[in-house]
Amino acid sequence: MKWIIQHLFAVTLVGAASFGVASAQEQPIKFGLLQDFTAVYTFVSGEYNQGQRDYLTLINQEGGVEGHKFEAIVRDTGNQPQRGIEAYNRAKEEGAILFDFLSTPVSRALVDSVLKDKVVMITPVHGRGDASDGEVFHYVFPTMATYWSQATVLAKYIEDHGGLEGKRIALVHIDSPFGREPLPVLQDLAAEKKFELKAFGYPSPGNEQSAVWSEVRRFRPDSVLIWGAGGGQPVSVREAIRNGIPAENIFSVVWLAETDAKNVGADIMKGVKRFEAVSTGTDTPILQRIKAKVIEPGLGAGDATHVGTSYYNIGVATMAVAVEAARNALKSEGAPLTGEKLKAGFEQIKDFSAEGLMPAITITAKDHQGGGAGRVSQWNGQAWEPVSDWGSAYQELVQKEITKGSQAFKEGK
Amino acid sequence: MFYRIAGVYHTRYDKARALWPVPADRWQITVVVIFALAAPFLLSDLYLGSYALPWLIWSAATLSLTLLMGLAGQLHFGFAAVMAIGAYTSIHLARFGVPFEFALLGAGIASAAIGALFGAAALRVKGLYLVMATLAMQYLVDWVINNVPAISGGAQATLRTPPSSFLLISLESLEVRYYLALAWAVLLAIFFMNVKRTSFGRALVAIRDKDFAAAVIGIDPFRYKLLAFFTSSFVGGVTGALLAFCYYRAVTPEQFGFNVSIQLVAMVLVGGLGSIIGGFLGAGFVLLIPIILTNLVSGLAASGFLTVSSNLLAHLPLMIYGALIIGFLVFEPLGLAKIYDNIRKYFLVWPFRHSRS
Amino acid sequence: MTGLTLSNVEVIYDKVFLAIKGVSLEVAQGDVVALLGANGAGKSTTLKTISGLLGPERGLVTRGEISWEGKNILALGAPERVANGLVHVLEGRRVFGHLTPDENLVAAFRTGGSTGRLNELKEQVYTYFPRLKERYRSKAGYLSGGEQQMLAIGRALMTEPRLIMLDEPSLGLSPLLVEEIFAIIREINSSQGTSVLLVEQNAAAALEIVRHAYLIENGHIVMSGSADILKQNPDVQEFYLGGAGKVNYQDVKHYRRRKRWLA
Amino acid sequence: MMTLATSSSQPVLVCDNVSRWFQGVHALKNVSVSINSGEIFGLVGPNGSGKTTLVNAVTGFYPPQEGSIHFKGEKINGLKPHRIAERGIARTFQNVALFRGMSVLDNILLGRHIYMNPNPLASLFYWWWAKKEENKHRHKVEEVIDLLQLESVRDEHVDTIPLGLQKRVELARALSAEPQLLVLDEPMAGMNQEEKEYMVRFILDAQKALDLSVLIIEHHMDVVTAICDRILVLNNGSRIAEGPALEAIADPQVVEAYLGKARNAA
Amino acid sequence: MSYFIELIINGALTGLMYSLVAIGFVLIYKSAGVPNLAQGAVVMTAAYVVWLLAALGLHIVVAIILGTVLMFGFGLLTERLLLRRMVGQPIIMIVMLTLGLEILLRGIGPGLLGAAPKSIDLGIGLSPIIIGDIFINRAYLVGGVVALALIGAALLFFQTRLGIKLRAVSDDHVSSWAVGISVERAVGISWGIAGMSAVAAGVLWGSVQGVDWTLSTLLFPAVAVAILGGIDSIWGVLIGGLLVGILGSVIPGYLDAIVGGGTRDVVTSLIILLTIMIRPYGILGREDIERI
Repeated sequence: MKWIIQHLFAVTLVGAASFGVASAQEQPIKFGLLQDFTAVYTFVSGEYNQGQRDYLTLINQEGGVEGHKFEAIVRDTGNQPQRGIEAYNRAKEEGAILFDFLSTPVSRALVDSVLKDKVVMITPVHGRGDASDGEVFHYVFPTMATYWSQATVLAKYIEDHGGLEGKRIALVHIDSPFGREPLPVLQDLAAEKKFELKAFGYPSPGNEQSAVWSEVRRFRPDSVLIWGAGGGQPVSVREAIRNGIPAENIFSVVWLAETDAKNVGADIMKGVKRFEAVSTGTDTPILQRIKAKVIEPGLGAGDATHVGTSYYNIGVATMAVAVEAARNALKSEGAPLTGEKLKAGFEQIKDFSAEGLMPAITITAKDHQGGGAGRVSQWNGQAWEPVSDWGSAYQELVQKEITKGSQAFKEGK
Repeated sequence: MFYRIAGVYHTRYDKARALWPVPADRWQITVVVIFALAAPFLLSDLYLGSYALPWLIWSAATLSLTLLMGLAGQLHFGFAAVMAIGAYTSIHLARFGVPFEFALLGAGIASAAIGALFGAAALRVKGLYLVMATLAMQYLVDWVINNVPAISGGAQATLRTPPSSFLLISLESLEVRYYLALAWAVLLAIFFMNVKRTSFGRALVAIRDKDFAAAVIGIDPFRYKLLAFFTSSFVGGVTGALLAFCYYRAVTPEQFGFNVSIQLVAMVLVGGLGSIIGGFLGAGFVLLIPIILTNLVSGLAASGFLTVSSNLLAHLPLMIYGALIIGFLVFEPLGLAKIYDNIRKYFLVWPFRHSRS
Repeated sequence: MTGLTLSNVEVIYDKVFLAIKGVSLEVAQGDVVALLGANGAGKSTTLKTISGLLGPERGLVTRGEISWEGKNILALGAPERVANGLVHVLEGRRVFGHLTPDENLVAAFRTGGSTGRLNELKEQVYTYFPRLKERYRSKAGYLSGGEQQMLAIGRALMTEPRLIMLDEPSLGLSPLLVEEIFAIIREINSSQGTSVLLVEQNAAAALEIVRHAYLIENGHIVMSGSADILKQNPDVQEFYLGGAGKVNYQDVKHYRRRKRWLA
Repeated sequence: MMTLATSSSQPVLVCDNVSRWFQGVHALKNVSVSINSGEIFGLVGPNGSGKTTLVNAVTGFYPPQEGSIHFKGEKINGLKPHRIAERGIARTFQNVALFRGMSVLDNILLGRHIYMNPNPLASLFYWWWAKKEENKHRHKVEEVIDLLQLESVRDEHVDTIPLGLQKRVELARALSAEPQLLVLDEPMAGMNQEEKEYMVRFILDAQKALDLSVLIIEHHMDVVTAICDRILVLNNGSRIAEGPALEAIADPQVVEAYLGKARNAA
Repeated sequence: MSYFIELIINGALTGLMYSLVAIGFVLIYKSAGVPNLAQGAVVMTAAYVVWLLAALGLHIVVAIILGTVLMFGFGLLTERLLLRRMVGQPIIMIVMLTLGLEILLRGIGPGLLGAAPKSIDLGIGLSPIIIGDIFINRAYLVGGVVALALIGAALLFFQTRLGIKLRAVSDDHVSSWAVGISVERAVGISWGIAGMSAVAAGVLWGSVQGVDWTLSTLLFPAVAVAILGGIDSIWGVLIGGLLVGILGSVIPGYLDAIVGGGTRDVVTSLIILLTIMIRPYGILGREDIERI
């Protein structure tokens, strides 16, 4: 009775934060997964976050890392910097040492705070490309291929399968900083490899793109890169196919998943390719263990059918990297963990592939991206099938952009 | 009993027009001001930085907007764009090396100039059409910011505030920023109260109530509508700059998006159109309720009171928030200020039940 | 058969402002009754209470009873009261400005009524107000004040009322038009047997056509009786009819004796 | 200001051949009228005869498309309403046009607008700037409140007071602008005898105390004949009679178009 | 040249697709005087409802019919529970209420049914209709035809006795009550009809882009359509839709390459702005009759 009253009291005091903490004897390692579940990123955040939490549950089920358990602090920020800041400050006060916002505006708003507060922010597959420069962005870790690296991996694939020179490549993108992000790298590449690049922007959120595609068709591209997210992606694929562009020639940024295929029509989308940073499906050992130890006992954080989807697996991989960093940190720096120690742990990650879930990454104090590797996979009607090996491409071009961006950031100080 | 208005006599015109003619109100204000001044010593950094500080700045923004919507009756659904202009102007000026004080002034002027352009629509239409026109303008401003890298700050579209100081005091510490925001909010509140009791405010209200009758007593609707837009955009611009320098410490387009405009209108309405105390209450409500709800819902879920899917969990605050706004409009359209006023009136005439106004 | 009876009705606006304080009145079937009084005395509120239109103005009946043809109608909504034969012609000629006069009439006809009956009623209205027929194509908002008043009355007739309540039909109309409209009201009463409850400022004109009248001041009924008796009352004469003879406006005093409504 | 007028029967307002169309409707046809200083001038006619249109032409709402209007020798047609107000014409409206969100006092204070210098900075620095001005004009306004006996409702909200008082407040607002020409559009519409008498008293008082010229639209013929020096009768937008009140209403055309058989029914 | 023609044709069809959303907005405005800024969210809700019914195993046609009935009920309910209480409030309050409703719906739909995009399959082929060098979008063609049918039905409806009553209600609530029109029912019916039209919009748009919260952003072009055409004019929905669609297709078709960005929404905003500045009541809307 007293317990209930105490807890109710705590709730009404909005001290909801301090909840449940009192009962834990040992402080777990806390990760702040403060993401946008209700606005722009809903297409990914549900499955992504589910994967993250399931992986942490798995680790905890397996006894944690050297006896340390993990706890996820999950809050919705609604993609608003405002709420992101509050959630960040609160989670920080609760002791979180790693943050994943999965929202460009919130991440942007908090870059400075993270650097100042010396806690880790991971921006897997979505964050600003120049944050790969670990010497400027000490505490920011993209940990996976940034959009720049994704563009180069896709370009490399095109080059390997028919060459780039003299070809016409269309970049059809959502008209936002995210959509325009691959442009500089692709332009550099176009100059170097002598292909014709043309960018076509459609207004956000992209549910109507017909005029753009009439134009794209007349450009007669050999390949089309579609650079959007959420509802705009299936529209792009449909419009491309409708305008006579063979599915095989359509390449997408990482944000094209099973739901989109279902949306376009599983058969129609057959042949479309995308970049992937993490393999899909449940064949990998980690996913098998999640199924056995988390999903079957009913500890999963959401709908079991999501296990193994593209976004779910990306979520798993992000946490795999983070836990690996924590393991390194505990080993070399000792408990209790802090943001600084965790950073050191990240920078010790070497050839880590999460048991085959992702390409082997090596993070150094200089390179926080971890190599920028990925691969191209193709929709075969039921699933995504890899059509290339893990690897990175033209990292020197990417590096040029990284340096340019991080220099500008430095000067902004 | 609680408000002793019997025995309060005014022997001079300006006494009768004083801000708080009733002593009990003066006491309340004094207590609130003391609390506000002592806040940095009472609150933890989390509450000071993530609650009190943004609350003050958003209150200032709400007051700026309610000057326009409440007093002058000009609906504005693009006020975030006005604030964005202030924020971007100030940050570019500051990065250029202009002292912060002047950057603030510049922010106000730039916002006022462009804000007055918004007002041009108000000279043609009112009501719903003005809502639509300002919405469209918000969109245009957003588009320009997003598509001109020189404004938005290049590919990443993020501009960080350079280290600055106000009247030689560095803005690095949270307390200083809090006091700056407090000073601005208080200044705006006083300004607003003075506007309400002077000819300027009366002219604005006159135009809101009946523009033709205003014209016939010599008020130029054209001039005063523009002046209303100008003034409110000026203070809105400064508030935008303060938001950037004191709170976000960086500017990105999303901070001033379309939904922020909607939130501002919600703040004005939930607080109560044209009310000062409503400005503070409304800003607090709209700003803090979603945050509190999010924490509350996840707190409940974490302790096992609420067993629902995480997806629903995330959307629950959104639903409650929407329902709360609806509830307010349906049950107390005059907002929090009216609720406060009702309570005050109840005590004013206590122990009697009815008053006439 | 009994017509309309109000007993001891009390109305509060906005939960605080007591607008009428215990009004009782009666309109017998086929009768023509006037409710006279100064501005703000509660005349319009009384009518709105009867027709059920207090809601939009945040008014609430807090006490009393309204019975119509033997039935308490307080619980009914405005449209139900119209269906029961009570209709209210609002002050200020509020016609549907964007509809044509013809559509105005159609709009007021009850849902589900036969087309034959509709045309019959329309014809009847056009007989009373031939001017409306002439202008049946233009928008009602562009009609003159007098025509709008006629349309408002005609529209009310489309509901086949047994009691028609008119709020200030003479407001802002020229003497000639006032006369015309009052004549029609009288005719509607005599030819169709429709009861009439008339709210008027223009006491002199109203007392000419009604049989009974009530005087309302400050939310109280202060006097009632037949039109003839009221016309003779010295207070009524002084305060509502402008004295027995003509007033010399140049010499009107600033201070006046208090009224003593002791009839 | 008050020394200016009085000087015999010099015309204050001269309308010369004023015409106005509304979407093809010829609402005002070549109406000429001149109002002398210190005079109470009545404007009479059936509904839709163009009375309000004429007043709207004078006060600048619907400037005439033809003809000219001169006030104190200066051409005012084409000026915006607020400019005309600044030149000394004040008016009231048929349906009371008070500012409902304000108290009686604030409404009347607004009448002083043309003499004040409202600006946001003055408001900001209230204690050093606006306060002095506010109090100065407050004195003036209190005089008008006194004249029209509005002391008891001074602090009430305008929409809570009876219509009769509202009309008086509107008159007070017009008077506090110290106009030379006061335009009253049906000041007694919807009033009972008692209120009518009050209103007449106040109009006459104000006219004498402030030495005004008055242009009044009114349907109550008893009032018109009692207080107006001269009247103009309009019908269908054109003039059908003009002259001293009793003479003009005796005109058979006026009887036919306007008064009907019961002459003084109202 | 064929590029130009293709832009016009596809633009016109897109515009009609917008009209599908706009017609609900206009219907509610016309009868209740309420600018329903939640109409986008209502369209989203309708799409979720139909998706849910189809996911439960109903044939898509049955799902649409049942969904239409449900959305009619939803419209009635919205009026009953919310708008009825707002009668007589200033427009800003009502606008805000609809925005609150928008937030609520955006929470409920994705919250209960999942935020990831869902698909609705209408069985409309993806291959375009090809005339010479011009490709016409088959799904939009269907949408355009449905839009035309709805507009026609609405036009007929407003000539009926019930329709006239609805128009009377849009003019003046109090006098409508005074002559025995049940304003509540009339407004409720118009919300119901708007809910039904949302099914058409939601299903067609949902089949094109998938069902998720972004459907609610269709409000913006729909408002442009309504404003340009005249906010209370059914014919205006047709003309406004065609114009917004064509301008929003042709201008970006040539301008985007020059500016280097998606200008369609800029065009849409400018349409709203210019309409309001030049002719606030739109091409066919009624000019408010107001006298001093």
